[in-house]
Formats: sequence, structure tokens, C-alpha cells
Amino acid sequence: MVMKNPEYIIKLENVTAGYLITPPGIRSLIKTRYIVLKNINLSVNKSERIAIVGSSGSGKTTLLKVILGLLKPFSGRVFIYEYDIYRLPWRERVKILKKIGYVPQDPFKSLNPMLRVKDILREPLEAHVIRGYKESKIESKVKSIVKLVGLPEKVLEMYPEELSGGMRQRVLIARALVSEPEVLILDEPTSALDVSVQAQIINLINDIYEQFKPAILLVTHDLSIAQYIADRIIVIENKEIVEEGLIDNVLSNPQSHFMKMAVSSYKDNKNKLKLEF
Amino acid sequence: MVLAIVMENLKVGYIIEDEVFWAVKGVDLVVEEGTTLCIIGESGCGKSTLASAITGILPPYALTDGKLKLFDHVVINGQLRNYNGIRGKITAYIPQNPGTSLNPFLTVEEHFYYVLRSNFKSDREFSKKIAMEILPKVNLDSSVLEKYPHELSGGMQQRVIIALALATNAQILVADEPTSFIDAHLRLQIIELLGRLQREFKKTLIVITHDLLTTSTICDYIAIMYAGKIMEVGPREKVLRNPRHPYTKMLLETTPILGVKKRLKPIPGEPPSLGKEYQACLFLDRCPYKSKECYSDPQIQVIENSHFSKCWKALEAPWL
Amino acid sequence: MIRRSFIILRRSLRKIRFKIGIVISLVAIFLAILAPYIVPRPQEGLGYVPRDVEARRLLPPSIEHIFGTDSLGRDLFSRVIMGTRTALLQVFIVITISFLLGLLLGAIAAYLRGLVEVLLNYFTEIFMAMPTIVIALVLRLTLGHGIHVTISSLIMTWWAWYARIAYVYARGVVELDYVILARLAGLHSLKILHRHIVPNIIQPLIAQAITDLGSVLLEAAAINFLGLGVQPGYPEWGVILYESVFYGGGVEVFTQAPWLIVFPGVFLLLVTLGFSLIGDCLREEIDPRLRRRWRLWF
Amino acid sequence: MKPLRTIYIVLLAVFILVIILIALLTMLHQPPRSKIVVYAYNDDITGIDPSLEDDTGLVVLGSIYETLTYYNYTTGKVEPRLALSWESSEDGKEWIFHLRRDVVFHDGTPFNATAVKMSIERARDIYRETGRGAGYIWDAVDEIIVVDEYTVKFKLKYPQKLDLLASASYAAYIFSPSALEKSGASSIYDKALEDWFNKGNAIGTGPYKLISYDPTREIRLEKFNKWWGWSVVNNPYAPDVVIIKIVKEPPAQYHGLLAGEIDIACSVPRTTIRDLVEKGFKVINVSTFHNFVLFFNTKRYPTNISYFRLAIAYALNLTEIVQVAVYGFALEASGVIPHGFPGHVEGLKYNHNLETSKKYLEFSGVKMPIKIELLYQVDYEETRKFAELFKSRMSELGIEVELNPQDWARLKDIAKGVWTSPESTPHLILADWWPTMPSPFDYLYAMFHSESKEWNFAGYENPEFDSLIEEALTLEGVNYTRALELYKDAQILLFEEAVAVGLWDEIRPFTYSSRIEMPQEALNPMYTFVIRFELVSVRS
Repeated sequence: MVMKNPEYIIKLENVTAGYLITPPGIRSLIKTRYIVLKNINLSVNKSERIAIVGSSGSGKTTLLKVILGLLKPFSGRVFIYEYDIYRLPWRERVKILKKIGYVPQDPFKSLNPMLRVKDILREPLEAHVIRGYKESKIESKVKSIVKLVGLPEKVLEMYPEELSGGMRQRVLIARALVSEPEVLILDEPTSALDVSVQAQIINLINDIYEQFKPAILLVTHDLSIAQYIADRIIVIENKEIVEEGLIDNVLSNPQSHFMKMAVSSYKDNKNKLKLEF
Repeated sequence: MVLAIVMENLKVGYIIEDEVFWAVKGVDLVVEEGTTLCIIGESGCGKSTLASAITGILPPYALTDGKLKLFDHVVINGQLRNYNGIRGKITAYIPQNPGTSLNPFLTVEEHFYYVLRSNFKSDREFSKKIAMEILPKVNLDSSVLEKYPHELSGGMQQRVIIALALATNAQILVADEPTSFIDAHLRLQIIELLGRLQREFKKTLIVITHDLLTTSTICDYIAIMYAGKIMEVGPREKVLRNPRHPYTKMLLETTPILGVKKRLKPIPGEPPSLGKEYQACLFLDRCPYKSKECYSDPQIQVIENSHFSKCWKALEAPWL
Repeated sequence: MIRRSFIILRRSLRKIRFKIGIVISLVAIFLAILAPYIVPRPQEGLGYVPRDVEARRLLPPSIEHIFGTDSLGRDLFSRVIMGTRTALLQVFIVITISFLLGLLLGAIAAYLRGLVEVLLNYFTEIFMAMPTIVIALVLRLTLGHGIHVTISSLIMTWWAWYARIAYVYARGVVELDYVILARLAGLHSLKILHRHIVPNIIQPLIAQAITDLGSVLLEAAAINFLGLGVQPGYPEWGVILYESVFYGGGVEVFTQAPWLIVFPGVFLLLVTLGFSLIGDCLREEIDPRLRRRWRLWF
Repeated sequence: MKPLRTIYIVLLAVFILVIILIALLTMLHQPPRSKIVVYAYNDDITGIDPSLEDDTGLVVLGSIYETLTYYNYTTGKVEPRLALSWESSEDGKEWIFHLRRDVVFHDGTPFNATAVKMSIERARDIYRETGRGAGYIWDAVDEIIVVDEYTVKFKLKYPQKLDLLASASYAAYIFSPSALEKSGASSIYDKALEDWFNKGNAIGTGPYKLISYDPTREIRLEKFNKWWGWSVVNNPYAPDVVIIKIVKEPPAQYHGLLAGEIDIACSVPRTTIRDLVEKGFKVINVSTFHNFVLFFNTKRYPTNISYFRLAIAYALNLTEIVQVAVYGFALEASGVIPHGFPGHVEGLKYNHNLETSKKYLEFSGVKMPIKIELLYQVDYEETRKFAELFKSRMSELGIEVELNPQDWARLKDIAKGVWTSPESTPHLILADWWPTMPSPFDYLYAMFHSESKEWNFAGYENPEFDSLIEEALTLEGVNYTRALELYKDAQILLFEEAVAVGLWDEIRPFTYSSRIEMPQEALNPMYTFVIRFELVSVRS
């Protein structure tokens, strides 16, 4: 991969995106637009940690779909490196997308219950790099990744339903890491997990960052988690980006409605608990 | 001092394919009238089953053992269950997911009408009057009466549900994860609302949650539940400041707090699977302070007045 | 997949009704395979009218003719047992082909979306709306006579149900994250269908297929009874019943020759029951939503 | 409690009493059943216009009206009825009928030559104009001349055997001219007259007159005391009232007989007849003109080879077929014209012999095994049984028969295809036939003449055969014996070429109660389903 513009990995220019609404019956071929995101400008630089926060329904998931090349925006352009991905055919697009590691939201629905963990982990290698990789190399790669995310090797032979929520999330992270991504996209990585496991995952993500320094794009509605993982924060409200900046600055001087609410609640919290940590 | 809830070795379980799974494995708990108790635990620790047992919405095929008393009604006595005159009149339930708990074909006013009719055989006028009285208390104006659930936001739906629970004037309110379907920044509002209502109406409030910090701001007592048993009970301040069970301590250290940036200390391992019977301490596998005596089921240790812990080392507390 | 099947089988085997179903089906399969060697008169079983019709017609059950004889003097036992072959053949071909067709079209419709989805769904709906008997009638007029008419008319209506079920389940699976991940990983669509979608929708479909065995058997018998399927004289229970019901202008079968109706009827009933019992149990195990939390009396 | 219980007892007693009373009353109300005969017929009556009706109305018409002559099927002779005697000219183109003198219609008007002229002209002309009815039998009649009150002269366009035609079962009934004024019709061609008839009115000369008419339930007839023939038949036990009841289902007829509600049944299931006889009922078997013929598709391999056809013909065991297919209620056919019908020839039967059959098969050069297709009608039990039996027997010769049952309309469509696409028409076609007029021509022309593209299912084309039957038809009026000989030659031709095999001529068993006596002459296949009630005697 030749990088002509090393300063960013992902760049969104004036993206307006949304869905086509399908009416029932034979008219289903005539569709109307429903806009979810308006004029989004965003860039993710190398080794940067960004959190996208917003209340539920504010368009966070749609933004992810746009970045992942799954939803063509109505207008605007999406660059990954210098490629405008929606100008490329699907096959070419996928080749570029391999540099993005995606960890979906719900670990209970994101693993195919019919496949063993080792087959799940091999999958990204199969299509992307299979020609260059030998069977033994794939195997050792998978093993090392499993070790990296802190799972025992016996997990490889197990089916997802034998794993707990935390282990599943680790498997998903491992799967995202297999193709050695430059960007790691995390969609609510802890919302389906318990507190005791949540911390494990947060630490794991931080460890991975320390080790490989990938750019991290975290999508969450929980500011406390964003604060533990990200440096920069982007707030989406009412289809638009309303606030952007370093997380500490934003917390101390919130501008948007969402942030004001969130910060006031955390201040109360701090006062009421009177906890010293 | 009146005891609102008394549990004596309460067990609740289900039969799944001829095998008995006890979700609640023997709980002893006493709740005074007019106090707030938070039951905190991870998913699958049996806290929702406990809530169902208190409110009387256990499925008919559930198994029970032990004793549950609500005021002077014995509700569960061994395998016998008698919830006559309890549901709605003594206990009220605030469900987890407000979106699916309201009938999409009924307006808010009709919800009030049906709830009150089934409890008091009242007419529409009366139910409307009651609704008008209660809605301001939950920070809603009377215009929502004519609306259907989908026209309300998530927070408003949750408040309607709380209002419905208040409408029947039940003494015990049980809120099952009242904030888990609400965005993080709105959670505190709902929790505060619940706390205010509890104080105002002098209700006994049971909040079931896994969110230790946000929720516990309103409670008088905290009970830490783990794998079907209560690990530690005590007044809020004491449990949070002076945890006498390693699990409580570790939970506190693992929870991210906004504005406080420190490295989180996760609890190693996973909770034990539901249904298995253990002779040893349930927390044994994940406990860094385990020793020989931990291989037998720990007795309840009294730390001080109304602060109990189920750990052999509660008194020494090497983690403090 | 195989592991799960074993678990399901082991669990089902605890139930008496499953065992009964298995026994009945095994006996039926055994009879079907060995029919020509078991029956005393295989030729008559296949429809050959014996030389001494006069002396042999409408004999009540006896040692020589266990089930009696029909109005053309043929040994009913041979006919009914040979009929097991036809019955199982029809059922298995119909179910297998409609299952595969339905699975494929349903999964493709859900995966490809867009125009393909709309067209395939309309196509499916058209076939679902058509009664089997009407299709059988049309095929009877165009294709002529024979077991292929029964089989193809049944396939033409049954595949649509499987396609619909497959489509509904696949729609749920397609939106799950592992399919999106696989797409992002650049997997070929066929591979995604094969690896992620088909294995995850096949179980409810198999349950449905097993439950349907009985209904297909009954419907096949109905088509043949109406004379739309196999040729007269063919060893098929529906046809044997037709011959029985309409012998002698339709009178007095019950009083004069009840064995003509009883034996093919009982066989039809038992095999259908066997299939249904198996289907019911497996369905319960495969589809957890149907699992009862309390025990049935058997 | 006590008074309440008494009330219940009283109520119960009253209830029982009422039921007993009702039962008694209904028993009293039953009329004495002396000299009433209930005849169960198996279809709705389609109409009773004496000149136009050509279907089931015959059952009623046959007792109310009479024809000029009567065909006796046992002797094959034409007997006098309303005409006492007749003669024809040498060339057969002029016929004179002398009518019976003491005949009166049911309304008292006298029977005369005018009535004959009017009745026959009505049938003939309405057919000519609209094609309705069976009036084509009078096609040759050019002019009808009333010579005097009791003499009628027919002038024909071409020679015909008119005395035979005058005995026809349709379009040959004589009605009273007074019907015209009673119906208010302007002429005999007026639609009003037809409607008047079909509403349930009839003025004939027959032994019974119409009392009530409900074509879907029952028709009541009453004895006409002034009928000319009572002195001839001399039957004091003849029924006073005849009820023709429509009972469509054969089982219902069977049960009706058993219950005593029906005295004569025309179509009980064949399998129940033995049972009925054991219970004391009587049976008359009437050999009908309804016969079943197996056609060979002469335009398609291998049935275009006459040796192959003969092989099949000789492999047919008619005795077995009759027993199996129709439980013995049929005569083994000899040729394609049924027993008792004019022109029937004995000895045109292929004697069942498998050796002969195999020899012919060898001659034919057809390689075994071979597959042929049999087309037959689906809703007849007998055809289905024949088909299965045939299939079994042919399998012994190495011929595989594929059965193709179809409903009648579709069968006819497919079978006609022998003329347009013989290669896709089945090799064998099983069809049945019954006559419209009492002439062998009716059978031979329709089924085998090369111009009869509608009914010639064999696709048979033979100019020799065609000219034989055409010549025979013209000779019928002039030299009937010669005509019959030519018909015989034609049938022999068919027999030798084995174009079609006559299988069986149906026998219809009429079952009746023991309180009735019915001579064989009361039934006549020419007038199917008509019972001559004047010959039936009722003993109570």
C-alpha cells in the first residue's frame, strides 16, 4: 500500500447520508430518502484515538456504515488513504477496507454459532492475504492473536455459544486485529457486557493501542468509557457534528446540549458520592 | 419500625428439561418500610428473578423454597405461593424496557384507566383525575394523556411507567434496571426522580441494577448479589467506603467514573455458571485473597449494625 | 452442526412419542425396501389382475389373504405393502427437492435484496397461493399420467413454503454482524451463503421438513385418490382407497367389504402419525421457542 | 321441590302422549297402496315435448304417447300400434299407413290422420329449421298427405324403410291437435306450444295420462281407461297410478327398494343384485343397445399393422372381461352392433386363444416389449376395471399398456385427434355407443365411415366399406333383406381387419318388488327405461 497522504487514514468530506425508505407492495421499487447525517466532515489520523458520542438515534451507527463502505452517502466523499471508496467497485473497495478493523456492537449476535473460533479468526485472512500466506503461517498468526487478546489456546476449538460475553468480545477484537489494521473501529464495545468484564475489555483495548498504535474510532453513548479510551471527542446531535475537541477541554467547557447534560450529571455524581479515588 | 420485606432462605428456580436450576440460591434479607435498597449484581446473578418474586410475576412453572413476607402477608412459604391482593396493591413493578412495556395501541390515559380498573374497579373519570395528580410529580404535563407510547421519547416513556406504578398507591416499588435502556446522560435524571418520589410518598423502593455508581446515589442500603446469593449488605456509605467483601471492593475499582482517569483494575475470570451447586465460597475462583477456609460456604459475618458480609475474612478485610 | 444434531437426537430419544415415531418410520422404511420379498404376490401388488379373478374377488381376510382381496381379485396385503414404497418415495423426493429449492431461493432472495428479492418474493407468493390440486390437474392434462405428476405438483406448491421460511430466517441472519464482517473481509457471496447464512437457517427448515413429511404423504394420497397422479392399479394407498371406495358404484363398502378401506387407511394413518411424532419432537428441540417448559404426559 | 317434580312428570307424560298421537296420525294418513307402482328413475327429466324431446323425457313420453308402429326387438319385426297396416310402393318412395279407428286422446278428441300429419311435420320442420330434437329421422319425408280420416300417405325424397323409422323412440309420438288451442299457440311451430308441453301438459293416446309433473322429483301418471289396448292386453291388475320418482344415486335406489318406498328400480348397484334376489326381489335383465367398443388407432405404429391388432383381439378373453368389468351384466359382443339391434351378426367374435395371438404377433414383426397407450373414460367403473385387467393380460404378451383415463369431453377431444395428429393419439380407445335410429347405419357410419371425423376414433378409411354401407342405406326402403346382407358384409370387413373389437353389450337389470309381476315384454331396449305399465300387474 503506497500512502501519498500519510496525514490521515479516513477522511469524510461533506457527507450527507441516510436510508431509502421502501414502501410496501409493488411500489417498493420507488424509494424516498430519509436523511440521518448531514454535512459531516471528519478525519482520522494515524494513531489517533477518537470517540464519537451522541444519544441513541443520533446517527452514530449510520456514520460507521458509511465509513465501512456499506452505505453509499447521498452526497459527499469518503476517503480511505487517497481512495474515494465509493468510486471503487466492491472488490477493490474491500481490498482497501482490510486496513480497517471493525468490532461490532453485540458480541452475542456477531459470531456465527456454527463456526469454531479458529474458523472465525481465519476468515479475514482467507480473502485478503491468502495467496501470500501458507497454511502454517495462518495457523501461527491466529494463535498469536488469540494469545494477544488474552484468551487460552483451547478457545480455538470451541464454538461461540460455549464462551461468555467477555470472551466473545475478545474473539471479535482478535478477529479485527488479524488483518493488521491501521484503524480499529469499535461500536459500543462494552454496552452488552457487565461492569466486571467491561473493565477487562477497556484495558485490553488500551493495551492493544500501546502495542500497535493503531488509530481508534470509538462509538459510544457513555462518556466515561470514551474518556478511558479516546483523546479526541466528536459529539453528534441532530444529524450533525456539534462539538469537537480534546476530551478534557470538552469536559471542562461543554458547548452542546448533550455534553452539558452529561457533564452536569457527572459533576452531581462526583459530589454526591463524595468518593476519593 | 415496620418491616416491608422479609426473606428467609428464599430460593427461586426453574425446571429446564428435568433439571432444577436455582437462580436465587437462598437469600436472607430484611427491608424496612420507607427505605431504598439497591440490589447490585452482574447479569445472570438472579437479581431479576428476585424482583419477580417480590412483585409476584414469577411464571407458573417456577419453583420456590424458603419464605417471603411482604408486610404481614406470607407470599412464599416453601412451594406455596399466594399473591392474592399483592400485585398492584402492595407491590408495583417498574420494568426494564419502557419501549416494550407499554401497549402501543393504548393512549397513556387508557393505560391509567386499565391499571386502576383492575385494582379498584374505578371509572374513567376517576382514573383521569388520578393521572392528572401523578403526572406532574414525574415531571410530565397532562398533554401526554392523549398520546400513544411511540409519540413519547424513551425518558418520557420511563416516566409514564413510573407514574403508572405510583398510581395504585402500592407501598413497595420494584424497579428492574430502570436506566439500562436510557442514554447515559439521562440516567441520573430518572434515578433522581425515583429517589425524590420515594422520599415524597414514603415508599419502600427496591432498585435492581448493575450500575453501581449512578444508581446507588439514591439508596439507603446496598446489597451486592453474586451468583444467586447476597454477598454484602449494608448502608450505602459504609459499603462503598468500607467494603467488607472482596467482590464489592473489586467492583468499585473496576467501574469507570467520568472525570476520574485512572487505570481500571478488572476482576479476573468470569462469574460461575448458573444452576451449579457449590460447596465452597461462590467467589472463590476470582478471589485474590482466598485461603483454605474459603473452601467451605462462608457464614454471614456481622461487621456492625446492619452491615453484613458473606466472607470469612470480612472482619480482617486485607483489601482495605 | 453434527455435534448439535447428536445432542438433539439424544434429547429427543428420551421421549416416548419420539421413540414411537422412530419405530413406525423404521418399520415403514424396512417394509418399503423389502416389500417385494415380504409380500406373497408382488405381481398383484403392482397391479396385475390374477387369472382366477372370479373366484378371488372381494374375499374377506383369511390366512391366505391376510388383508383380503379387492374387487379385481388382487391380494390386498401385497398391494398395501408395496404401497409403502410409493408412499415413502413420493414423500422423500418431494421434501428433498422442495427443501433444497426453497432453501436456495429463500437465502438468495434475502441476501441479494433489491429487485431479486422483490421478484423472488412475488414468485413465491404466486406459488403459495396455488392449491396443489389445481396444479396437479394442470400437470395431469399436460404431462399425462404417473407418479411424476404427483411429485412435481407437490414440489411446485411446497417449495414456496420453504422458500418463505428460509427467506424470513435469512432476513434475520443477513443483518447480523457476522455477515457484515464476512462481506467486509471480502468473502465471495457464494461462500457467505454457504458458510454463514445456510447453516444458520437450515435448522428450523429441517424441523419444518420433518414435520411436513406427514402432510405431504396425505396430500400425495389425496392427489392420487382423485385420479390426478399415478395410474389406476398402481400400488399407492390413495389409489387403493379410491378403488375401494368406488367399487360396485360406491355402495356398502363399509358393510360388505370393510377391509378394503380399513387396511390402506390404517397404514396411511400410522405412517403419517409416525412422521408427525418425529417432526413434533425434533421441532421442539431445534426451535427453542417451541420447547415446552413442562412435560407432556408422554 | 315436590310440586316442581310433579310438574315435570306431567310435562313428560304430555310430551310422550303427543309423540304417540303424531305417530298414530301419520300411520293413519298413509294411503292404501293398492295398485300404485313407484318406479325409480336415475336422472332428471329434461322435458316432455313429444316432438322435440331427445333425452330422458322418453321415460315419461313412452307411457303417455304412442307411435304409429312398434319395434319388437326379440323378433326384429315392426308391429302395428296406432297404424293397423301399411304398404309401400316398389321404389320405396311412397308409404301409406292405415290408422286404428277406435282411438281417442286423453282429452276425448278422436285420433285421426290430421294428428299424425301435424305431429310428424312438427318434429321434422323444427329440426330442419333449428336443428333441435331428433326430427332428422323424417329427413326423407317430402310430403304428408291426409288421404282420408284414417289413411295417411308419405311421399319420400329417397327410399327409406319408413315403418321402422315410425317406431323410433324419439320424434315419432303423435299428440292431439287440441293441444294447439289449449296452449294458445298460433301454430305448431310456436314456442308457446313447446313451453306448454314442458310445463307439464300432455295429450296423447297412451295407456296412462299425466297427472302431475315435477321434472326433478316425481311424475305422476294415472290409468287412462279409454285406451284402445286394454282389451288387447287384458290385464285387470294393471296399476291405477304410476309414480316415476327421480332417485339419482344407485345406493339410494337399493335402500328405497329395501324400505318398500320403491317398487321398480332401474339402476341399483350391480353388486347388490345377488343380495336383493336373496331377499325376495325379482330381476329382469334387459339387454340394451348400449355397447362398448375398443378402437385401434389405425394410423399409428404398431396398431396400424392389422396382424398386431388381431393379436390383441385374440388375446382378449371376453368371458373374463364381462365377468370382471360388469359382474356378468352384459352379453359378450359379436361385432360392433349389439344383440337384438337390426343388422346384428352372430359369430363375429375373436375366440380367445393365446397361441393364435402369439402367432399373429410374430407375423406382425413388431418387436417386443412394446408400449401402447389405452384411452378410456374415467367415471365408468367398468371401463376402469377393463383397463386394469387388459393391462395385466397384455403384460403377459410383453405389451406394456399405459392407462390414460379421461372425462368424456376430453376423451372425445383426444380421440378425434386421430385425424389430425395420429402420432400423439393413444393406440387404443375404449368408447361406448347407443343408437339414435333403428338402423345399423347409425353404428357403422358414425364409428367407421371415413367422413365421420367426429366419431371414427379408429381413423379407419376404407372406400370399399364406405360404399357398402352407403349402398345398404339406400336399399333399406326397397330391399331390406339385401340391405342387411350388405351391412353384414361391411361388418365382416371390419372383423377381418380388426379395426375395432366389440367388447360387451350392456345388460340392465331392473329389480322390482315381489308384489309386482312384470313380463319380459314390458321392457324394450329400443325404448330404453320405458316400462310398459299396461303389462305390469300389481297384487296386494
